[in-house]
Amino acid sequence: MKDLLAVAMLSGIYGLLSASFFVTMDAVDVAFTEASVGAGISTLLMLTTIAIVGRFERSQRHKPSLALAVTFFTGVLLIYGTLDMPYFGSPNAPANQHVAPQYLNDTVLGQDKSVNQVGVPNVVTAVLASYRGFDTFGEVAVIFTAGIGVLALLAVVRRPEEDAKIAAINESMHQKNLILRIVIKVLIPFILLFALYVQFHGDYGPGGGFQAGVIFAAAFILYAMLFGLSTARRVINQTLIQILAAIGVLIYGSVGLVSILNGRNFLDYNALSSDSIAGQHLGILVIELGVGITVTSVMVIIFFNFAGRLENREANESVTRNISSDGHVTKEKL
Amino acid sequence: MLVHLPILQVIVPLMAAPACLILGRPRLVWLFSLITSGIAFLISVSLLRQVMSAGTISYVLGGWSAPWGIEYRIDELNAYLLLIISAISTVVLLAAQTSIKKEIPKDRHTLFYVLYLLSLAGMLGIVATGDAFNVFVFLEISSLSAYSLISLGKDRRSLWASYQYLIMGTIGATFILIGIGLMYQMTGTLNMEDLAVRLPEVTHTRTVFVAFAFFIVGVCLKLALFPLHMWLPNAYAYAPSIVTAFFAATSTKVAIYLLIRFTFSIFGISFSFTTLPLQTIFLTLGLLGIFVASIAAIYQKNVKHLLAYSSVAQVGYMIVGYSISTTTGLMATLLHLFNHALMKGALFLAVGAVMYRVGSTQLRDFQGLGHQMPITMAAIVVGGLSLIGVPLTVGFISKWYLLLAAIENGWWPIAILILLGSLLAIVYVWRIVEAAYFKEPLIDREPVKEAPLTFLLPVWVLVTANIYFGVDTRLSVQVAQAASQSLFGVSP
Amino acid sequence: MDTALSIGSAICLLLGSFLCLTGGIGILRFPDFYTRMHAVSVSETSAAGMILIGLMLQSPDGIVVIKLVMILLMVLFISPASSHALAQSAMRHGLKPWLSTTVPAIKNKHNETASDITSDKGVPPSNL
Amino acid sequence: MILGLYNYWVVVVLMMIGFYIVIAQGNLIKKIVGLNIFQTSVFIFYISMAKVDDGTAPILADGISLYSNPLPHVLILTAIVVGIATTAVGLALAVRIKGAYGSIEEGEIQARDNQEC
Repeated sequence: MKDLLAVAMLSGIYGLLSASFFVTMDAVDVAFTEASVGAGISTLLMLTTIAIVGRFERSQRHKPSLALAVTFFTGVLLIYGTLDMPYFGSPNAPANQHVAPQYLNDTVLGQDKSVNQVGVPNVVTAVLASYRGFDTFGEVAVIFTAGIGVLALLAVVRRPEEDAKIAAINESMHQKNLILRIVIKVLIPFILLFALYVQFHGDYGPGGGFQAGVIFAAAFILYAMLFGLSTARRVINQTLIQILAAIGVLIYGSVGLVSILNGRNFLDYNALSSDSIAGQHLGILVIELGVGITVTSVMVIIFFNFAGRLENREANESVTRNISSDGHVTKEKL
Repeated sequence: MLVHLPILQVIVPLMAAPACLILGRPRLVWLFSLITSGIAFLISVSLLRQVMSAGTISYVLGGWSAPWGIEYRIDELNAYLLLIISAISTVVLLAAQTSIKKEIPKDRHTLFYVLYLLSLAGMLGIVATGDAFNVFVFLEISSLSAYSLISLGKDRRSLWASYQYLIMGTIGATFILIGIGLMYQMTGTLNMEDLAVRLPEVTHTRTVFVAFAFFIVGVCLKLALFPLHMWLPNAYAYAPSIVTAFFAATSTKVAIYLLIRFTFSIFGISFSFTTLPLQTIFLTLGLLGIFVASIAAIYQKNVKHLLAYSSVAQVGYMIVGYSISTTTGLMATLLHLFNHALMKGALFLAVGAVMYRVGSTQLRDFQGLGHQMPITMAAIVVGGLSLIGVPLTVGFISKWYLLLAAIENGWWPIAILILLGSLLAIVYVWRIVEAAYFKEPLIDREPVKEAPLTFLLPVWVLVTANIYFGVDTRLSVQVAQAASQSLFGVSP
Repeated sequence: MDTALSIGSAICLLLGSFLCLTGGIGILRFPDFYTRMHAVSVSETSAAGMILIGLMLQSPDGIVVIKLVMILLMVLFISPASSHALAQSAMRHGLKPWLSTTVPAIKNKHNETASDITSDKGVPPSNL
Repeated sequence: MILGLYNYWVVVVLMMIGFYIVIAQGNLIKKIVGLNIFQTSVFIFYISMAKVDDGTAPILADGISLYSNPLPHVLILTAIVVGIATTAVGLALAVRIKGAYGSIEEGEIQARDNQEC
């Protein structure tokens, strides 16, 4: 398979297939995220990279024997490990006995279970946001780190004369994909509406901050793809997006700090209001909002930097590489 | 507020990172991150004092009790590691402002500090947490920021080194994820304390054996143990010198902490050292690592490569101490964690000072520096002596306890091999000293002034710490003793 | 009443899957990029429409039907637009449609690349 | 026996395919695709661990008593985001390597490095 475009397409299909696996195995939230992130964003990033890097692979596989030996050994070790596993779907597997039942019957709406219940029908969101809320805080930090990492790697110093050249390219594009622009203009409001629905519906059905953030960013990315990056940059300027990414993380952290100031432990939502269930709802709502803002702005940052690098390459094809004095090569002109 | 210290230790740097992004101006951001790292250091000092007096601290996050919610457990081992990481990060940050002026393009300075704080928070998060999956999440935070920080290096080879580190690091993290998944499948819980209780009844199953194997391989990848150390030399050599100084002193220590925590506290000593012949494997790999890495270090032309290979060798020493699996053996490893952090921090910061002045760290550019940069070279000499393990320096203490543990166990051939390893260390330290003092400076290079004060201050703080803890060993030995005894379940 | 509904939905589902099948066969059998794409876009859109209608008949209570109608509108809206985009970018990158009368007996591998099909007989581009 | 553990064996096969691609492939982008396959198979392993026979998705509705285990779903939500973060940084690195070395084939990059120092 020499054609990287086919590789990207097939990896997208693989992402969608694994999303359907998750649906059959009752993991609807995970399927939603895998479809939107695994099939959507990663394919998109791969396509942009291929557009920059070139479509056909030149090298040939040169060390299959070592790789085969290592993978065969780890494979046998894993199969050996699966022999004692509890059977697929057996309810009395230890995993389902010890911690999970308490999550399930604890969050039942209205039934008078133990005092500290969360009262959110979608148990996955309850566990994600409240029981293991700190994991999600770490996760928001991971997404934020990825955004800053891509920014550090690919941020291009915008020079005014280059903007004029790139703007000219966008104008010529306008006539070519007129139909698509009309279709997009009709679709973007519905995509944004659906993203908001997913954001605030996280408590009662599959959905939540991550999926909503990705869909929200997809609308902006769609707009940027068709109306050109310079117009999209005028709609969402870069510094605002970076600050929004930081604000999202801070919103999440400050919910925790508020519960510390109210005298309870970090991220304990019962401290947020007098009635514990209302506190849980409020807490989950606010941190989902923080998660949504961060994921949206990070996805937009990542795409705009990749696309900026693509436009930069097209605008000035020549990539100058200057060899510095002490024998090692500095990076290409930024 | 004292009750919330364990969580404040991690969220102070974690939330300072986005705040830095909002601040924007590099000068302000440097000051802000310096203060944040200072606060983290103070928190870790008070945590250590609390733990030494009142024993293990447990902090339940989100108000949910242990196996359901996430729990932070700080005992002597955690507090010890937290202290090392935050101390090194504060000292290294002192020299950051001047060092990155020459090595990182202007518009990346703010992003550098944000990534620096994120990797600090990631490491503190790994060490402080008491939940298995939380370790994976914070491991990813510190690794992701490490890949981006390394790729900020001036040389184009830093990109390739960072890419290789990303591939190896992600494979390691995914192995750890598989290990945690298998453990969860057989016990149904993620809390480390709970795991330690529920694992013994399922240890006979093959799944737990495979979980243990995968976890160990994943950690050894992060640890850069001998056969899996390919990524380390390039990653440390081509990264900016501040990043190298910070990671050389802390990132392998965090992986060793994971190894110790999971094999001693969770799987238990009996399981770890009987089912998998861990002792022999680690002993051979450790010794091999010492010899191969030291020999490789001798032939390096770039000083940062040389010191990176010596780090791999020092990790070999720690693994040898760990595989002796007696209280003194473990104490030797814990001591060497602390001492190695001081040694490598001082050495890499001094090399960073040379990089700042000379612009390159090739060995031939070191010629004649002994006279032009006397103070920095003196620091490198003291660091080198401590690397070898000369008495009155901190390296001697860890070598001493290592030999003590080996002889106590009756393995005197191992003791001899350890001494031979130190001889190799003398060779590669001598190469630097010889180039600096006994060779004439290159003709085409004009003489350079001494490194600026902001470099000399942190370098000499670490060097004096090197000597002070070599003489007055009360703090490090006492804490290491308490930690290894609590891990072995011996009442202190 | 609901037996009629379930029969109706069964028919729609069968029809939809048959259309899917025809789309699949269309991809394999048609020689040229444009014909293949045409086969797929038309049959897939209608197949998705039929399956969705079948599902609507399956469970005729409020919320689900509204959601299915929205999905149907989206599919009918987006998939023609995306096949249009595909065809337009292929055309813009110089892929001429293969306008030949006779179907060639064999596909010779060594003909020129897709972009400059000039021979009158129009041998199909082999490497697409 | 076979049916009970079939899910895990498929996961192991997928894992090994992904692992093989990461090690053997020279192209940088293919390595990242291999990494994706490797991580997605770990996710499928977690989720197949959580499935309970004829249990429904863990969204509480009255009248349904048996649910699948929600905890692995939460863990995998985190792991997917970690996977996409690593992919994004990896692809950004591949773009920069293309700019600096002019190629994204491991062999050529290594060759250019060796003749450099």
